[in-house]
Amino acid sequence: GGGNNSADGGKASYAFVTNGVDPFWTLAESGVKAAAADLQVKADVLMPAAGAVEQKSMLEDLMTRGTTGIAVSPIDAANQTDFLNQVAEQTILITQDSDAPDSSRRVYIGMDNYDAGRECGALVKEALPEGGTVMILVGRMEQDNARRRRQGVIDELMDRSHDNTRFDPPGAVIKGEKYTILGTLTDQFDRAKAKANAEDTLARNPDIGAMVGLFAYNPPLILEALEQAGKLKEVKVIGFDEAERTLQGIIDGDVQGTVVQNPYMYGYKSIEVLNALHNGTDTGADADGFINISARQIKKDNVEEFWADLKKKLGK
Amino acid sequence: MSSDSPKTLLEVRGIGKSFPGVRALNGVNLHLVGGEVLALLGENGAGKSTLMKILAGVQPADEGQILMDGEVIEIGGVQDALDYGIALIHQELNMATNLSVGANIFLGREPTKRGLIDEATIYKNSKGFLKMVGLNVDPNTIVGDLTIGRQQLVEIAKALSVDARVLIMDEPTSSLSQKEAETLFTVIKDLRKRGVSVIYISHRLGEAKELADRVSVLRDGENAGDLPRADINHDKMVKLMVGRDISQFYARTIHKPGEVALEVKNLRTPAHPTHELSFKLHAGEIVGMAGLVGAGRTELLATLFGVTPNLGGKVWIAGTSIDAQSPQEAINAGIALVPEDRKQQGLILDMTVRENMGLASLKRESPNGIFMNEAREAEITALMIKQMRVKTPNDRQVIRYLSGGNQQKVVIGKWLAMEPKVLLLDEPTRGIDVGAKQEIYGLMEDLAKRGVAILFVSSELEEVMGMSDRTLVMHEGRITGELPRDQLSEEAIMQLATGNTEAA
Amino acid sequence: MKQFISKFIGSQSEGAKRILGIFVLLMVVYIVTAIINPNFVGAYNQENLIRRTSLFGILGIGVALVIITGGIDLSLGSVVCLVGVGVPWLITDQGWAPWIVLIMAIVLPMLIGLSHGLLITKLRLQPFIVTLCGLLIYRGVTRGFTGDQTAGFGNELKGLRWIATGEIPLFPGFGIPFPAIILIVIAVAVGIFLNRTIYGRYLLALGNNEEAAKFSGINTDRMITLAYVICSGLAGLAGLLFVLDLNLAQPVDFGNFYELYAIAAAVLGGCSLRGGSGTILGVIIGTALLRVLRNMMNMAFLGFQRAEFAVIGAVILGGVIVDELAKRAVAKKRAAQKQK
Amino acid sequence: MKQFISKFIGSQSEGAKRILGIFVLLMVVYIVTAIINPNFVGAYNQENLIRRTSLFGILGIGVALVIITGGIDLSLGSVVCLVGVGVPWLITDQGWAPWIVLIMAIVLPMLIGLSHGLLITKLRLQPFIVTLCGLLIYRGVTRGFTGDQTAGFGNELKGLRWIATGEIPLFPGFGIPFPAIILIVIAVAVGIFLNRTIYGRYLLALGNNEEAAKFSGINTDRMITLAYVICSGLAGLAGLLFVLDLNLAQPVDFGNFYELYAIAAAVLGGCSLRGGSGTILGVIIGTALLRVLRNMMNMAFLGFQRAEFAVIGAVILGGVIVDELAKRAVAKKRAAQKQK
Ligand SMILES: Nc1ncnc2c1ncn2[C@@H]1O[C@H](COP(=O)(O)OP(=O)(O)OP(=O)(O)O)[C@@H](O)[C@H]1O
Ligand SMILES: Nc1ncnc2c1ncn2[C@@H]1O[C@H](COP(=O)(O)OP(=O)(O)OP(=O)(O)O)[C@@H](O)[C@H]1O
Ligand SMILES: [Mg+2]
Ligand SMILES: [Mg+2]
Repeated sequence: GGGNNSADGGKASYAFVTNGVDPFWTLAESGVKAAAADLQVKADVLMPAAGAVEQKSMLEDLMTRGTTGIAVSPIDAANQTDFLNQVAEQTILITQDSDAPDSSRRVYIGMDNYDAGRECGALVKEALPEGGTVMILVGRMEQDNARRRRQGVIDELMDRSHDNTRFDPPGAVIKGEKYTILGTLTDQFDRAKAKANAEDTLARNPDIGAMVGLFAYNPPLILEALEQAGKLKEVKVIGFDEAERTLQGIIDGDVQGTVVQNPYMYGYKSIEVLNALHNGTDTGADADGFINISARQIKKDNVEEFWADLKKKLGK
Repeated sequence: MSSDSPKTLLEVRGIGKSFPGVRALNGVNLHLVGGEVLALLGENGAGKSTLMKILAGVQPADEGQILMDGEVIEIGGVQDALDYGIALIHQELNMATNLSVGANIFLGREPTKRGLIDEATIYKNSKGFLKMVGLNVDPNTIVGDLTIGRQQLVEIAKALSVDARVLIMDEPTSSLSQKEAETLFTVIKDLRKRGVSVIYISHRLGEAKELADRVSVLRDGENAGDLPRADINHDKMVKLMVGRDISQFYARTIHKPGEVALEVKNLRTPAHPTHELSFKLHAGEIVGMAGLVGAGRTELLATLFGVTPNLGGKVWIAGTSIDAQSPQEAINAGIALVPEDRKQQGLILDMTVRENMGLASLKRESPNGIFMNEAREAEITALMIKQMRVKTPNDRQVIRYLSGGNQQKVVIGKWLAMEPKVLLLDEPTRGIDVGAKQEIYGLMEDLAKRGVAILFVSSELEEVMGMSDRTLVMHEGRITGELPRDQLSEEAIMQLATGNTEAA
Repeated sequence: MKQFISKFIGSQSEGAKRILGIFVLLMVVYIVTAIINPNFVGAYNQENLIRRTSLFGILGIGVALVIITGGIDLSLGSVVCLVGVGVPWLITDQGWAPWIVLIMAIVLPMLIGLSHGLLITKLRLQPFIVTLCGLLIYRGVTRGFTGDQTAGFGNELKGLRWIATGEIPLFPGFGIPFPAIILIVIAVAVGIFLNRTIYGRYLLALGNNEEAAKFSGINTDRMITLAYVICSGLAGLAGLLFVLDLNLAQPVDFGNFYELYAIAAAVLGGCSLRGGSGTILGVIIGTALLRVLRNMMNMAFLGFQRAEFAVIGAVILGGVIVDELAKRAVAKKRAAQKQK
Repeated sequence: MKQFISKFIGSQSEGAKRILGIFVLLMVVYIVTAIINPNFVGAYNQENLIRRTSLFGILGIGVALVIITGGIDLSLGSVVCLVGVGVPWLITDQGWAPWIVLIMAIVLPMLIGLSHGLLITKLRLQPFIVTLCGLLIYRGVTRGFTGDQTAGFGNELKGLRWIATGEIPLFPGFGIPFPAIILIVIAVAVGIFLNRTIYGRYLLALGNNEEAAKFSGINTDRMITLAYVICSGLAGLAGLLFVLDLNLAQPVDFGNFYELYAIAAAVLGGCSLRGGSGTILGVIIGTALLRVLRNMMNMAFLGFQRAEFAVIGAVILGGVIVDELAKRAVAKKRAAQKQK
């Protein structure tokens, strides 16, 4: 019964609140569960399926339950700051994946999506050393991580300086010396639309050089479209995250590479840090309360090792 | 009538109206004097309702003028007509069935107190109007819970509540029995005394004789002539309407009843769960069923047809016991029902004449129980249209656009096409013109000759007396008596229908 | 008093009967959750529940009026988005004067409702199509003009935001959230409108039988249009309150699916999609049920997060089935008694 | 031939007239897009369009039957999810034999439809409520049993996947995608069912007036239930084809909103939500319009991605308005001619 979950059960109880439902968060969930087992604490993962409104209700409800500590990935930090401060008054609050720098959260665990985007851009350069046309495919553009990733890709391909506040409006074609970014297509998480976007790209620009899929499901659907059009390997694919099909694609040589974060560590670390804060021990964060868990490139040379490790974490 | 020359209140000049494929009205003239009851007659589809709808602001005319008190007026909508003091009781029931009786009576004209509806006044006044029409229900009753006959009385009460100068009644008595009709006549005569003019449409010609100061007849959308009070008699009216004489109205030959086709023993219906009904029907016999509104006749037929549950008792068709839980089972056992409420139960309004006509016999006519036999459907439809003289541009006309009486003909045709063993008819000639009535009587006669057992409910005493070999009379859920043909008389039926069993 | 209530919830005794079932269901869910987690009945949680019910209830009341006419409004969620995103965007990003923006937030949705009403009554387009296009257009437009940027007030306009976040202290630790006051005012006003004024009567009549209403001299087109105007207007108000409460609104999903919640609440609360019936109290109870169910999942069944939808669906379906069976049993018993 | 077509699209001449408008709109969108970007008419793009229309068209045909009865099915998208996620999950993750899973994928949705139909006809629950609960339950259950994991076939089952991805080569560079064959078979079968069999006639009749249909001896309950069974069954089939095509399905949003697309296609194609009318050809044209519009945005208006919804909504709304006005003008002209 859920009743045991309330704080008065004696054991500390933590909650890990995501910004949506995604396999990415399922990996984080394994990390949460592993940490809970290691530390002998209770930890629940909550995934709001309906955006900011639902995330707010979840946090409110968690405070009502009397949760010891919460690790949250704010959907929109700038405007949630007030509310997050309220939460922080009631319980131990840290942020993960996405930060709320102006709030009184104690620690932020994550990485910079802009940097990750640049890593991704670097993979495009490897795939198309002579330059070429590129289409970016992504679920939504209004999510902070999507915006930064995309900007990172663009800035890297345009050889611009490192400035994570820059923003190129989508829609316009961005022409650099070697690379041309044709546009950014969004699908609002509709998988059929995501594949249709890849197909329409091929129909529109039959000679396209590369397609970059910024959300976990984008690269597999790009591969599907290419396979059905008979254009695998002809059009380069650069991905994000660790969908199985993407990893298989790297092994088969259909995908140049992918940039992975470490959601498992987000989960694990979050619980570890919450527990440390609860017990008053050291969290290992820097002066700004930042714990960096950086992204990295997975390519043909390290994919097998990465995949094996992933399977282990998922308990497969 | 008063001695000084009567003043024309309402006049209609050269009205024309067309619908796709139909010229409904063509240069029609009509005038109405204050305090006059004008009977407007005509065959089904002659254009009576169309003309009245134009006067009531429901439809615009294509051409022509309407004058009130000698001045040309524009009737742009229902509200305009009401403002001129013209109120219409529609041929088809049009009630908000979710609202109470009182709310319906005052719909669109609710009295208010401090901006809110004055329910107390509505209640009080409704009671008065309901009493006038002889309907004894609480004004707070939801209209949907009333039977058709009672709803029609509510419609009448509603029209009375409009302080109208011209009251148009389009077949107000089609679902009423003699007793309620007589109450209505008293009301109409009373209105006339108060100077209200009434346009009265009916296919019951006797009513015109009783009520009208003058008769005006339409034929095929044109004026066919008028009859002054002194000249009003059945034959003249019929002649004007159909353009020929119709004699020998009820051509009945007495049948020798055959085997028992339907036997009912101790049947109980949900409306009167404590009353047990028993009777028999023989092959080749036509049995009439009389009674006042709400006597339970419709309920009885509905229960036999499997629409409402049978609470006990047994039913046999040709000696085989059946327990129909649905119309489908009843049909399979050989029972057909022409329902009373054609709009709700009889017709698919948005389907064509042909589709409606064929609906019940689709399965029977299908070569393999799956595919439709459209050729056969067309054939049957053509036959029925001809036999019953249905006025329709073609068999692909959407039935919503047929006149009320022609719709009724299609409902009947649909069941005749089925060739049942037992035919139940609930007010079959409701709204049907004299000519067509005769056709239908002829069809009933033919069917009886072929051995079909017919039970027909009718509120028109004349018809019951003319058509039945035997008459059953109901009162408040009981069969109060049975009259063989030679004992039939208006008095005898009315005695039984009002529950006076000793007198019979 | 009893009479007043019956007047308020609707003249039809049907109405009261329909509501009873859903009300019992609400109570059952309430009590079960309270037993599993006593914090559920705590002041803080109750305030949250009241606030959420109030915001969604406003949407439900609006769409109930449209449903009573026999129509439907699928554009609610997008109107919520338009206003919810538009207001902070205009004030914070574009620097418009708040009072102008607030007037627009009231007027624009009503114009939207007007256009729906006119297209439906004058051009006789199907309400489903018209408001579906509305759903697409208003969201698309919002996304277009904001460039898909999240909008919010940041730390500004705390005073204004109090309309949604404030409360009227009742006793220590518990107050009535201000949106509840707004909901009550609207509910009473619409309740009186629907059941005590002639226009409400017209609405009920035309929803049941548009022709009969027309024949009674009622300007049905105007009444139907009015229903759409009120519905969109209330959606705009709700959108405003939502964004004042949340302080952030994303064009892409703000208000997503809210039309479905609102319609579901109305239908649960006794509105028939065929038109002609519905009670305001029922809509509020229906809304409360949906909110309490979601809260229940967080409060009592945290381990079943993923099956949340399944649980809510099963509870509602189970509830209406039991309700129907109970009604039948009662009817049967009465019939049996009558026979004696 | 002409007669055959008229038989197939519906006996009511109304039907043909309704379809005409939407067909003209489809053609206009088609031609405009082709002019802006000639690649639009390329074989590859046309194949894609045909495939997408086929998949969504199957959903639309199913829901059209339900709409014809005067009902609605909101659970479509969740049935797509249940099958689309369930099939790869059982085969790939759980190692079940494909043939067992495929039989389940056909049978289970039909049982779901059966339960909807029985609840609606026997317990007289509102279709909206029943299928809304279905929407919640099937998605919730799918999310529950898969633990929200994405499911897919990886590199397996290429043979089976050919059903969705394969094509029948017509001439070099262009083939008929196999799903189109499936759609045509279904459309012809359902079209014949609806317009040439007595059961189709029953369905149309009861959708118009259930009581009168009952009085005509039609087992309306059985017919309504049948419509829900077919609808859910086709949704299951579509779910299967979707996942075979996409090769991945995520429980949380697979098939989201598809019920709305399907209903919209049906309504655009001439189905009235009041029941009793609808044509299969219309549904397919409606589906095609929605798919072509989305494709148009990518092919011709890449810069307006964000306003995509707004553009689609505006085109549809504009289309139906023009259609309506045109019809009126024609009617007026005819009436004028007649008077002479
Ligand atoms: N809306 C309509 N569309 C098409 N035709 C119509 C419409 N209304 C009436 N008609 C046709 O106009 C003619 C006159 O109909 P109307 O209803 O006035 O006849 P009526 O004299 O009242 O007949 P009844 O005695 O059967 O009621 C009929 O042929 C009918 O089919
Ligand atoms: N839905 C209902 N609810 C309550 N009482 C009903 C209902 N339907 C019928 N009754 C009652 O059952 C009785 C029989 O009605 P029924 O319609 O069978 O009578 P009828 O003789 O055919 O008269 P009518 O001409 O009005 O149809 C009446 O007393 C009526 O009030
Ligand atoms: Mg008439
Ligand atoms: Mg009767």
